[in-house]
Amino acid sequence: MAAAPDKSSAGPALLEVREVSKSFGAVAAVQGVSFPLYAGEAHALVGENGAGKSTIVKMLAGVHRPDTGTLAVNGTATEFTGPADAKAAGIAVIYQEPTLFPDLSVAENIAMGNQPLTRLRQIDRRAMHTNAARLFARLGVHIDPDRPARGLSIADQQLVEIAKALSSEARILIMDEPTAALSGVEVERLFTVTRALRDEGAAIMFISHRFEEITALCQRVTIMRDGKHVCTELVADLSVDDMIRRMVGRDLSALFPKQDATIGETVLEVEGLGREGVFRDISFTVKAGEIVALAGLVGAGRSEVMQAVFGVDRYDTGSVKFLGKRLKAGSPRAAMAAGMGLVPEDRRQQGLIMELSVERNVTLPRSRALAKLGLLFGGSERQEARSWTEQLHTKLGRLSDPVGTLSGGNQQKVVLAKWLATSPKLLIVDEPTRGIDVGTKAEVHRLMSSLAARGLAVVMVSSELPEVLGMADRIIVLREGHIAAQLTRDEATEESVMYAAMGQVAA
Amino acid sequence: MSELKRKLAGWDTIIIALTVVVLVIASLGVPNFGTSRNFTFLVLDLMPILLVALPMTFIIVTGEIDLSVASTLGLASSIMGWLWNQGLSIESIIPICIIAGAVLGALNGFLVTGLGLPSLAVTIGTLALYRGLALVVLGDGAVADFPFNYTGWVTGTIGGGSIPNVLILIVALAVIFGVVLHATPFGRSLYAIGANAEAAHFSGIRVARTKFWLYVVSGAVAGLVGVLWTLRYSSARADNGAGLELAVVAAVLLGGVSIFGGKGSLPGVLAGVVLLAALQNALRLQDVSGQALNIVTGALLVLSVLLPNIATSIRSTWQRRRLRRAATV
Amino acid sequence: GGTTKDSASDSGPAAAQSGAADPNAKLKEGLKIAFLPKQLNNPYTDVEVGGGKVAAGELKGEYKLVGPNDASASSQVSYINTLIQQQQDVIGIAANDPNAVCPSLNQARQAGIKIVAFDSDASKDCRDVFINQATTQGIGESLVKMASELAGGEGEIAILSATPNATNQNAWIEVMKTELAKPENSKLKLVKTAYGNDDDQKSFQEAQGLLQSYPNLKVIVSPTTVGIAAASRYVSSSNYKGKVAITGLGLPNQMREYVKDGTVKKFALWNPADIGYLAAYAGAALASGQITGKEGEKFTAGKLGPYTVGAAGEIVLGPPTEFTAENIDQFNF
Amino acid sequence: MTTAVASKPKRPQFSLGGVLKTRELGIVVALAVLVAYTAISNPRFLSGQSVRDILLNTAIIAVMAAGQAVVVITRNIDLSVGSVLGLSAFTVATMMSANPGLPMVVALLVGLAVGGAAGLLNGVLVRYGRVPALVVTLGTMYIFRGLTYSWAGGQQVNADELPRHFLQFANASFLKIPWLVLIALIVVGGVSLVMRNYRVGRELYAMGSSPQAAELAGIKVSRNLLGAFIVSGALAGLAGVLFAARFGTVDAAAGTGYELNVVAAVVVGGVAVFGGSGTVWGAGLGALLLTVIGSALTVLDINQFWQQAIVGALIILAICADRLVAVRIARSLRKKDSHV
Ligand SMILES: Nc1ncnc2c1ncn2[C@@H]1O[C@H](COP(=O)(O)OP(=O)(O)OP(=O)(O)O)[C@@H](O)[C@H]1O
Ligand SMILES: Nc1ncnc2c1ncn2[C@@H]1O[C@H](COP(=O)(O)OP(=O)(O)OP(=O)(O)O)[C@@H](O)[C@H]1O
Ligand SMILES: [Mg+2]
Ligand SMILES: [Mg+2]
Repeated sequence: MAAAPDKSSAGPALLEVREVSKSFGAVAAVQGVSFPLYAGEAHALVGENGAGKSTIVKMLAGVHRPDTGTLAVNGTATEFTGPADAKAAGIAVIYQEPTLFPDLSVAENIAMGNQPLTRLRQIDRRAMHTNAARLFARLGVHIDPDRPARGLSIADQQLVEIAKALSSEARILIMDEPTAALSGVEVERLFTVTRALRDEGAAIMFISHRFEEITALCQRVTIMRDGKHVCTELVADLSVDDMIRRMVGRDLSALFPKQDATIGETVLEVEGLGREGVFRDISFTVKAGEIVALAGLVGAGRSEVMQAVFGVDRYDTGSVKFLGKRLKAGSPRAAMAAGMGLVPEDRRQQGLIMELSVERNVTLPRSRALAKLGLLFGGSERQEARSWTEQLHTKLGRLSDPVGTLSGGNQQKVVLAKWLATSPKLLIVDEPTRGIDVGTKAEVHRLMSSLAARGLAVVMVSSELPEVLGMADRIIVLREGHIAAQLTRDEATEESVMYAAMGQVAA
Repeated sequence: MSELKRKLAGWDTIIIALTVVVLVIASLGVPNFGTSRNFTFLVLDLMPILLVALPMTFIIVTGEIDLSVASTLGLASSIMGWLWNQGLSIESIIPICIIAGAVLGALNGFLVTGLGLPSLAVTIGTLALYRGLALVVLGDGAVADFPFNYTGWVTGTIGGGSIPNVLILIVALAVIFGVVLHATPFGRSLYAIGANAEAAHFSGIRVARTKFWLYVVSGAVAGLVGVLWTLRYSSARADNGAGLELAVVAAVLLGGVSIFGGKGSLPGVLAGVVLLAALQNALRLQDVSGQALNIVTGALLVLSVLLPNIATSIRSTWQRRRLRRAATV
Repeated sequence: GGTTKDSASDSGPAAAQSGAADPNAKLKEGLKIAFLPKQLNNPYTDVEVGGGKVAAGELKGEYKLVGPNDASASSQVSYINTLIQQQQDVIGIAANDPNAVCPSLNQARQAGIKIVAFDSDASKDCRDVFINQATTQGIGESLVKMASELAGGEGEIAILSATPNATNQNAWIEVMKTELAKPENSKLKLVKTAYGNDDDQKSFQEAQGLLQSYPNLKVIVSPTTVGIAAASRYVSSSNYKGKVAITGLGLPNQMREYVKDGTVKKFALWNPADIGYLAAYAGAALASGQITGKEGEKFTAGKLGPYTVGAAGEIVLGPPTEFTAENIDQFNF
Repeated sequence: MTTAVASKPKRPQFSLGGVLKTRELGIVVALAVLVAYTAISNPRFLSGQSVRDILLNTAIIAVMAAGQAVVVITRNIDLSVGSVLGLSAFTVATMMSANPGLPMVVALLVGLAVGGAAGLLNGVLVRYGRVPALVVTLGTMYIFRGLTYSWAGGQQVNADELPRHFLQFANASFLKIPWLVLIALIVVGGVSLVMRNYRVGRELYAMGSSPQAAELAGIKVSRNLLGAFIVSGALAGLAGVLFAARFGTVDAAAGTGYELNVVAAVVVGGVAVFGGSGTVWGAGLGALLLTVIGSALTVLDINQFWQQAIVGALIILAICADRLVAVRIARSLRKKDSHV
C-alpha cells in the first residue's frame, strides 16, 4: 500500500468544498460539509447509507446546486450551472448508478462529448474505436467497443463508466462506489490505473463501503454521518474500527454472524439447467435452513442462472423442482406462489419502481394477499410497508415518497423488505449487500442467518469473497456459465474459491 | 408539504375544480345551458369520448396507447349496418359488434405484446386498416332504418324526464373502471407496468398478458360505442367517429394521465371529458365558431400540464431563496 | 325472434304537419333564420349562404351561420341541437347525411322550427321543403351532353366525384349512367368513377390515377367544384394538357384560369347565391304559413319571382348555366 | 411510450454496419417488389410522367418526415406538423397573391421562418414547460389549425391568384429533376449527414437513448431539443410552401391529417418511437414507400374501398419486418457475448 506523500497536503487544493448544504424538501441531505481534494492524493468519502455522499458527488458534478456554501476550484469560488461546467473545470465523475446510452455503441458512449473529429469537423469513427480499445486494454477488460451498451451486465456497464471517466483525462476524478458491482480482479485493475493517475498529479475522490479498498487506495478520508461532516483525517492515522465507530456513532457487532441452523428437507432441485450461450448443465440443490452462495467472476452467469430458476428469464434445457413439484418454466408468478423470492442485482431496473411510493413498492408482490374481497384499502398496504421498513431500519421521509428519492443503500433495504414481506420458503438474493454500509450489511447478514435459522432456504449470489465465506454453508462456483466447483463451508478458502472461479492459481 | 396539500397540487384535482367552475358559470351565465334538454344533448355528445376514454386511460397508464379506437368504432358500425341488411335481429347484432370490437382489439394486443411492436406504430397501422375494412364492409352507403325503439332509447330519457337513458350506462361503466383502477391489485399492477415494466415482471406481474387484455377491452368498448353511435344517429356508416381518437387522447391527457405511463386517475379523466364537452356546448350556444373551439381545446390541453409545473418550479426556487437568505443572516 | 329489418317499425314519429296553407298570409318580419351548410370555410358554401344573408336582410330577419369544419355525418347534429336551444324560426340545412340529422331535425320541428333543406337533401320525413339546385335529371343530362360534345361523340370518359356517399353527386351519377345507356351515347364509355372526397389533394391524385390507368381517356367529368378545379390544375400542369378535356360543375372564379388557358372548354353550374336566397324565402313562407310543403303550393321569392312546391316538397331553382371562354367574365362567384 | 426493456429492440448504431444496412434494405426490397409488380401489370406506371408525379407527391411528405425523424430520435414527437404546414402554406399563398413580384426565395424563407417559429414554441413548452411532447404538439396541432381557420375563414387562395413563377416552381426542373424533388433530396441527405457524422447529431441520439444520462453527460440538452423542434417545424413550414406551389389552391384545411402520415412514414422507415435509433434517410424511404403504395393501388385500379385497408396492412407488415431484423441483431449480439 503506497503511503501518502504528506507534502501533498501542503500544496493548494485542486478542489475545495466549503460549508455546502443541500436539502430535498424536508430531507436535509448535506449540512455544512467542508473538505479539500489535493493533487496527487486519493481522498475517501465514507458514511452510512443516506449520509449524503452521492449528494455531494452530484454537487461537485454540477447536477445539484448547493443551497448554501461554495465550491472552490484552484482556490477560486465557482458556481456550476450544469454538468457541462463541472466537465470544463476538469472534473470527471463516475456516478453510483451507471448512466450509459443503451442504443449507442460502447465506443461512442465513451467518446460522447469529446469525439475525435476529422478536418471537416465530422466524427472520426476509427480514432474513436481505437481510443476505446486502448482504454479497455489498460483496464484489462474484454468488451467489444462496437457493441451497443444495451445488454451489458451491470459490471460491464460499470467498467465502461470507468473507461469513460479515464478518457476525459480529467484532473479531478470522482468515483461513487465504482467497485460495488466489481469482483476482486477488476477492483485490483481499477486500483492500479487509479494509482497511476494519482501519481501523475490528479486528485481522486473515492466512495466505497469496503474499508479494505479504502485503506488500499486512499491517503485521506472524510467521514460523514446524517449529512454532517464528522472529520477529515489521514487514513494512516485511523484504524478501520475508528472509522466505523465515527461513521456509525456506536460500536458494531461482528459482520457475518452465521449461526448454525438445522438443515431441513430439500427445497430446491435444479437439474441440468442450460441456456444457449449463457450457461449450461447447472445442477444443484438447496435445503431448508441452508445458505448456498453462488460465487464466481463477474459475467460468470450467476444472475442469469438464478433469474432462470425464478422464471423471469427463460432456460432451454433442464428442470427446476420446488418442494418436489416441478416448477412451471418462465413464470415468476408460479415461483412466487410456490414460495420463492428473488432480490435482483439491478435495483433500479429490476428491483424497484422508482416513481412509485415506498409503500406501493413494498406491497407490490403482496397486493393480492392484502386485498379484501378483491379490493384494496390504503390502510392495509401502509401498515404492511411500515412494519417491514421499520424492521430493516430504512431511512426515509414518508412512506408515500417515491422510492427513487431514497439513498442507494436504503433503496436496497426496500427491495429486501418487499421480498421478506412475501414470507418465502426460498429467498434468492443477488448481490444483497451491494452498495450497503457496514451497519446495514451487518443487519442484513444477521437477518439472513436468522431467517435461515427459522428454516428459510437462501441462495446468495455475491462477488464479495468475505461475505461468501462468512455466510455460506455451501459454495457453488461458476465459471463461464458452468459449475466449476461445489465447496462445503470447511473446504472453502479465498484461494480455493478464486482458483475455481478463474481456472488457474490466483496470483 | 402535507399529504393532502400534495394531492391538491395534482393535475387531476385542478381539472376537477376547473370543470366544476365552468359548469357553474355556464349554467348561470349562458342562456339555455342549464335546461334539461341541453343536459341530454350534453350527455349524448360526451358519451362516445367518455366511454372510449375509460379503457384508453388504463392503456395509457401502462405506458402504451391505442390510436385505432375510432376506426374500430367505425368498423363496428359498418358491421352493424351490414348485418342489419342481412336481416339479422338487432338483439343478436349488438353482441356480435361488441365481440367484433374485442377481436380487433385482440389483434392490436397481439401485435403489441406478442410481437413486441411499439403500440404507437401498430395502432397507427390498424387505424388505417380498420377504417379501410369498414369501407370494404359497408362501402359508401349508409344504413338507416334501425328500429325506433332502439334509436329512441339511446336518444331518449328515463320516463321522458331529464335523465338520459345512456347516463345509466355511462355511470355504471365509469364506476366499474374507477374501482378496478384505484382499488384492486389489478389496478396497482397497471401503474407498476407503466412505471417500469421490467421491475413489474420481476415482481410476478404478467406484463404482456395484462396489456393484451387491456387492448381487448378497449376494442370491445369501442365496438359498444360503435353500436351506440349508430343508434344515436340512426345511421351506420364507414366513416362514423372518424378522428375521434385524438379527441379521446386529448381528454385523457387533459385529465392528468401521464403519456409516459404510471401516473393518472380516472376521476381526473372524467373531469377532462366533461370539461371539454361542456365548454364546447356552452361556447356553441354563445355562437363561438368551431375554429375557436379548436384553439380552446389545444390551449387547455397544454395549460393543464404547464400551469402545475410552473407552480411547482416557482415554489422550489422560492424555497431555495429562503434557504440562502437564512444561511447569510 | 327479435327485431329484424323486416319487422322493424319505420323510424320515429314524423312531426305533425302544421295545418292548412294560407297563400295570402303576410311574410312575418324579424324571423330568426339560421343556415347550417355541410361545412364552413368552403368557398362554394360561402357564396350559397351569402344569398341567404341577402334574403334575410330583405325579409328584415335575423340571419345566422353555423357549421362544422369537417363535412362528417354526425358533426351537424350538435349544431342543430344548439339551434333548437336558441329557438330559431327557420333552419336551412345542407345535410351531410340524410338520416343522421333526422332525429334532431324532427325534434326541431316538434319545437316549431321550419326546416328547409338545400343543396343536399335530408330524408323527406324530417324536413318541410328541399331547394333543389336543378332537377337531378337536368344536371345528369347536361353533364352527359357536355361530355359527349367534348369527346366528339365517342371514346372513354371517367367521373371524378366527391365523397363516395355524397347524396346529390350519387344521384346525378345514376342519371348519367341511364343517359349513357341510351343509343345516341352508345359510343361513350364510362370507364371509372373515382372519389376525391372533396379534398383538393386527394382529387388531384385521383386525377393522376385516372390518366395513368386509362391512356385513351378523353374526358373527365367532375360534378363537384373541388374535383373539377383539382383535375383542371393537374392536367394544365401535365403533358396531358390539350389531350384530355375536363368538364363538370365548377365555380367561375376557380375555373377562370383554366378556361382562359384552354384546359377547360365548358362547364356548368347554377348560381349558388340563388339557392341560399330561395331557401331563406321558402323558410319565411313556411314560418308565415304561406306554404306547408304540400305539392302545388305557391309563393314568391323576392327577385327570383314565383315558385311552386313540387312533389315531395321539392322546389327546383331552375336550369344550370353553362360557362365558356365567351361568357365566363360576366360572372363573379 | 414505455421503455419496457422487454419490447425494446436491441440494436446497434453503426457498428455491425452490414446489419444496420439491412434494416433500411428491408424497405428498399419492399419498394422494388411493389414497383416491379405494378409496372408489369401496367407499364405506364414507369412512364416519365408517372414517376415524376410519384416523386413530386413524395417530396412534401419526405421533407416533413426528415424533421419528424429528428424529433422522434430524441424520444419526442411532433404532431403539429400538419397544422404548421397549413399555417405556412396559407401565409405564403396570401403573401404571394398580395404581391406577386416577390421572388421564390422569399416565399421559401418565409415558410421556413413561420414553421421555425411554431417549432420554437413547441420546443420551449416541452423543454422549459416540462410538458410531454405528445401533449404539447397535440395541443398546438389544434391551436395552429384553429388560428389558420379563424384567419382564413372561408377564403381560399386559388391558382389564378398566384404568380406564375410560384406555381412553375412545382413543375420546373433543374437538370431534369423537379425543384421539389431536388429540395427533398437535399433536405433528407443533409439532415441524415448531420445526424450521422456530427457531434450534435450523435448528441440527439444520446438524448433519445437516455435523457437522464444526457443531462449528466453535460450535453446541452436545452439547445439541442429546441433545435430539433425548430428543424421539424421549419421543415413543415418549407413543406407548406412546396404544398402551395404544387397544389395552387390553398385553404385553411391544407395538410389536415398529415401528422399521422408523417409519423407513419418515420416509423415504417425504421425509426424507433422510443428514440435513440433509426436513420433520417430511412424515414425518407418510408415516405417514398407509402406514396408508392398509394399511387400503385390507384394505378392497379384496386377497388377504392380496399385501398385504405391495404395501406394499413402494409404499414403493419413494414413494422413487423423491422422488428424481425432487430431481433436477429439482438441474437447475434448474445452469441458474441457468450464467447467472451
Ligand atoms: N433527488 C432527491 N430527492 C429527495 N431526497 C433525496 C434525493 N437524493 C437524495 N435524497 C436524500 O438525501 C439523503 C442522502 O442521499 P445520498 O444518496 O447522498 O446518500 P449516500 O450517502 O449516497 O447513501 P448510499 O451510500 O446508500 O449511496 C438520503 O436521505 C436521500 O433520501
Ligand atoms: N441483459 C443482458 N443482455 C445480454 N447479455 C447479458 C445481459 N446481462 C448479462 N449478460 C451477459 O451474461 C453473462 C452473465 O451476466 P452477469 O454479468 O450478470 O453474470 P453474473 O455472474 O451475475 O455477474 P454479476 O452478477 O457479478 O454482474 C455476461 O456475459 C453478461 O455480459
Ligand atoms: Mg450514494
Ligand atoms: Mg449478476
